[in-house]
Amino acid sequence: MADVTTATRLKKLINSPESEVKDALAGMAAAHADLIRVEYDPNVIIRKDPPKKGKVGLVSGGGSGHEPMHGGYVGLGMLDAACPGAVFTSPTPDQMARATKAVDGGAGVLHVVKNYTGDIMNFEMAAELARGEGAKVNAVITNDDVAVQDSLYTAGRRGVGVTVLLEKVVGGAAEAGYDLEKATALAKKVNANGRSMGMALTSCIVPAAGKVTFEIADDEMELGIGIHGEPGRERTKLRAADEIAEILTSTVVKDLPYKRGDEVIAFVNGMGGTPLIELYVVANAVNRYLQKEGIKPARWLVGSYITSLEMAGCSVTLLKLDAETTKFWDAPVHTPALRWGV
Amino acid sequence: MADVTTATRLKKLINSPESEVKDALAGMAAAHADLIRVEYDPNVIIRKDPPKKGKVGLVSGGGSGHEPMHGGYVGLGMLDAACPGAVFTSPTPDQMARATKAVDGGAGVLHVVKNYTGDIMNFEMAAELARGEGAKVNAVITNDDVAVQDSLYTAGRRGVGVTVLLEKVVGGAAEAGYDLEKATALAKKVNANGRSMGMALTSCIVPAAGKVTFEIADDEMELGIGIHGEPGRERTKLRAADEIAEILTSTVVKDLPYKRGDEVIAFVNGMGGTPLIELYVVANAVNRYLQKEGIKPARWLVGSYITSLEMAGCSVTLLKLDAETTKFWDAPVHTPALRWGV
Amino acid sequence: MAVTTAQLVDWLERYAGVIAEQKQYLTGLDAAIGDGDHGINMDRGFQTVLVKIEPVKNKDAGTLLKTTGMALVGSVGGAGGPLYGTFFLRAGAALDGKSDVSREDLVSALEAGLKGVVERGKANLKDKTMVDALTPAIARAKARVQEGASIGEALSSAAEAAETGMKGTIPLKALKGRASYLGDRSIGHQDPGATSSYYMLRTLSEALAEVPQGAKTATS
Amino acid sequence: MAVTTAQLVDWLERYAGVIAEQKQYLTGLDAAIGDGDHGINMDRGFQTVLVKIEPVKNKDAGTLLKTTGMALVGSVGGAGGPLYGTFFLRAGAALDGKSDVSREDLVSALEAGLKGVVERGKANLKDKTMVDALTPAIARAKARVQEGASIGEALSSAAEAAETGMKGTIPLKALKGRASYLGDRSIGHQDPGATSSYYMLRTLSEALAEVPQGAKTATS
Ligand SMILES: Nc1ncnc2c1ncn2[C@@H]1O[C@H](COP(=O)(O)OP(=O)(O)O)[C@@H](O)[C@H]1O
Ligand SMILES: Nc1ncnc2c1ncn2[C@@H]1O[C@H](COP(=O)(O)OP(=O)(O)O)[C@@H](O)[C@H]1O
Ligand SMILES: [Mg+2]
Ligand SMILES: [Mg+2]
Ligand SMILES: [Mg+2]
Ligand SMILES: [Mg+2]
Repeated sequence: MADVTTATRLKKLINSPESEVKDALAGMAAAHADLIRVEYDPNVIIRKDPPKKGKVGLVSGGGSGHEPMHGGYVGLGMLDAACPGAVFTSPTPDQMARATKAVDGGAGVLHVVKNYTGDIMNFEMAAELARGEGAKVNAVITNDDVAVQDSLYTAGRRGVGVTVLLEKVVGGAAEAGYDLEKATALAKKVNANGRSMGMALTSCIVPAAGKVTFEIADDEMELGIGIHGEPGRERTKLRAADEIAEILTSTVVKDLPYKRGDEVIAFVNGMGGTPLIELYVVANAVNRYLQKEGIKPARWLVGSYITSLEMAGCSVTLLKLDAETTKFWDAPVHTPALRWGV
Repeated sequence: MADVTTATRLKKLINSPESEVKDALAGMAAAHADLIRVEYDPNVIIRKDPPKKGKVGLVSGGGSGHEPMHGGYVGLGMLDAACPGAVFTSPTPDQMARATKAVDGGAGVLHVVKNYTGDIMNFEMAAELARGEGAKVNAVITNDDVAVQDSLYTAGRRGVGVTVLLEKVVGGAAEAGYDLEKATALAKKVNANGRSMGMALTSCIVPAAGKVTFEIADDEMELGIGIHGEPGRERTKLRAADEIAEILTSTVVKDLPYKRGDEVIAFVNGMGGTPLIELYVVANAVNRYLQKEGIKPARWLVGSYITSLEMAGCSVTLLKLDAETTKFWDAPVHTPALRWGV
Repeated sequence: MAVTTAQLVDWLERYAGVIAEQKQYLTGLDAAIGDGDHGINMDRGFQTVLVKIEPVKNKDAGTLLKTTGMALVGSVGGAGGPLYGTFFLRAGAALDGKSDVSREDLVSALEAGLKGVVERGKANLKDKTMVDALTPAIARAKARVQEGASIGEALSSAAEAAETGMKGTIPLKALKGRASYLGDRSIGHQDPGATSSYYMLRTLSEALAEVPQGAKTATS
Repeated sequence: MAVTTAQLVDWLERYAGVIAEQKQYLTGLDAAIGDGDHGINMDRGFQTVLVKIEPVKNKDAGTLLKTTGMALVGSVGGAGGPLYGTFFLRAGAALDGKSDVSREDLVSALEAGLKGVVERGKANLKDKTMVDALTPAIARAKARVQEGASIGEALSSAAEAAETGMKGTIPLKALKGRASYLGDRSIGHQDPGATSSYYMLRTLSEALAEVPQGAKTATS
């Protein structure tokens, strides 16, 4: 891979494609020494304060390049450990096995896995390893991306924005003492009640690849983009933010469907290269659409929480609330990227 | 300006350059209805819970395009009001006058002004207006950007990253009951103890201009960039993140200078288009440099907190801590963009 | 003989037109040594002026110019807003209640405006700001009027001086405003504010060119 | 007559070489219908394999292939890691303790590997995955060996079948893996995993081409 680093340096704040993930982990360890500790080879981010005995452990992981997901969500009331893979590449089973072992307080461990073939298979292998050592391990698969056609015969929908909300809600419940079965059931419910759709204005550049993942013209956008820059539903002409927000939100709303009177968390997410001012422009249009449909955005999250390197674009996630979900969304959380109530 | 919007739509999530600021304000109002309320014409973001009588009011403002600064810092323990101007353009005196009036609880109001000719003059006119109506108004000017040569005969240094830290620290003090003179003195101390320097990999695009503010080659970066894309100290070849971080940090350290044994807040800021993973790569190098110099990063802030639209790049800010500064940095804060202890 | 409010309205409309026309050019000048918004800001301001002066077009010159100043202060922002706003507020204050404005009145008003700009911005000559265009221009207008020139002639001369002052900013190193951050890198660029100030004088001279002239004097 | 561990090492080294050479190409195929990392992932994996097999080059074939599988599982990630990792782990398990590997042993090992891939990934034929290259290739190798072909001949034939299978993925609509998100837009592109599987068979056939052949039979 030396060809990439030496020949043309990328317009990125990195030292080399090979060292990016470890350098960033070391930066996280320095900046959040009060919350997390980082182990290397295999790479794992683990909660600093060891979870109390008897608490269900919550472990997630996935490719790097989606920061703050997942490492930024390790801490009180959310994840107990996160496993960062290479950029946009599922981590390997040894990472998840180590994380599982480190956070197993005897009450079992729940794996939060985004629905990608690689993530599923690697987490499965890790679970087999961990179970082989006597751990109780459940897994929940998030698959909230309405841009992808759902089907029994395909890999199904991708896991995207709902993953963040699920980690918060189930993390709150685990902190409150939910056992493995109850935590698993809650996780499945949250996934079932959540839907997302994203879009991109520009491509990202995987450092090791050294060039844009997809070409896109100056007057085009990609609707239904995946968080790895996977092509989406449709390549169309650029439109106004209000129209884009309406396309995303209405597609999400109609999919579940969300109904008049529903209360939701409205989550407007930036893809990494989009500035916050634009996310608020989108939030405004999302809000208008929801008001019109009689859906109540009882909670909001606006910011870049599940990203795709420097890709410009946004996604809209809705999660239907009920008393249990709201309670654990509102519960205290203290992680590098989300914090309230403490 | 119709030429820009209709001819070529920008790769931005906006409806039009003219409506961007108001659309974003409406989005903020929707997403943070528990914390802020927004008034239009003149545009002001005001704390939802009216500050208690007798509390010094803290007002800041500046051009839009730097989100979350300043509107994202309105709330408990930080600003009482913020005045968003047009993108990269100082707000107008009627905005600051309205904000001042709205948050004056009888104990006077402190204006936090970044050192730009426009900001200074507009805030001065606002202060004249407010004083004309009987308000007590002080102003503190932030000028922490070491990239600019300091001199009595020039406009002096720009106000950048320290502004965010100052708003937090002085906001905490005002919440704790500091009077106007004590709050002003603390603000001046914080400014005096803070230094910053930034760099850019890419330019931003001011929507109304419709094109990049500056041209920069694929293998170049701008060192000492201003937060409006003003040219910096030097245009150089791209370097590794570690080298860039060392240039920024060493320049900052030598300027005050920060000395062996000093405790600091280390603030690694993203310019808007740089993903978080890269900021952690930079944080790692900043940490290594500080450790080597015997300077202790007792607190960290890593993220995009004072931005320049979609510009890619970062800045490094250090603020020397003493007991008073640390106490109010750690004090509870509850705003759209910063929250802890509550 | 005297300058009428209608002529000053004509001035403001001409100036607004030139600003709109030169918006990209001014913004380009500002991008080189500032933040690339001077044309955008001034255009936003003068579009507001056009709306705000509508109800006072028949009022006295002082009211017209103060309204213009308020509109600029409330809509331009940046450095341009307080500076041009103060210019018009002070010039308007100098013409308070006057509907027929004599040559001397107009020159005094321009002087008052400039004094306001200097008080507000604290720029010295050669700092590479609008002051470098305004100062020689208004001095020239005053001198020509004192020599007995018509207001049209005096302003035409003033516009020439403004243009010279504007071009004179090119070799200067900026000491005030955003361009000062550049230090030596500001040398070789024309100051955007000096440029918009030149347009201000030029459009004023155009608006007054057809003023029926009173005492005719030798032009030199 | 029998395949030696040294020949299998030669295979792995050849395969690692081709992967390194074709890294950009594989990544490009994956960018079109996936996330553009297949070549990068496989290269990271096989560079690790080269290091990890160093101490077991003199061990039995089973140990060599299981070590390869573990190295892949622990370094590739994504879909490729568990799939190729499982392939080599299972193939290695089938050759446990064997240093001289017969034609039949090798074919059984390949079959066991493929079975592992299908169990792990649950792909059916025509889902547009590596299974579309592996399945016909290994079936062909088995048939040729049953017909009495040398292992070199059988594998050469298998590599041809893999190539055909690989090309056969082009018109297919992806039903598994990341490409399935594209639906109809996946049609017309060659599957990256099928391509890397073809390389695997081709390098195996190259490594075994010089195997001294035992019973000579008619080649058809
Ligand atoms: N202190 C000052 N005194 C007089 N004119 C100034 C001063 N500072 C800046 N200017 C003028 O303002 C112009 C820039 O205006 P503008 O671009 O609208 O404001 P900003 O710099 O806030 O973006 C400069 O070209 C210069 O002529
Ligand atoms: N369920 C599956 N069964 C078999 N092979 C699969 C499956 N899913 C994906 N693949 C193969 O994996 C390849 C992609 O591998 P790779 O790019 O390394 O992983 P990822 O998709 O996680 O980025 C595809 O081209 C396909 O051949
Ligand atoms: Mg991948
Ligand atoms: Mg400006
Ligand atoms: Mg400007
Ligand atoms: Mg891939």
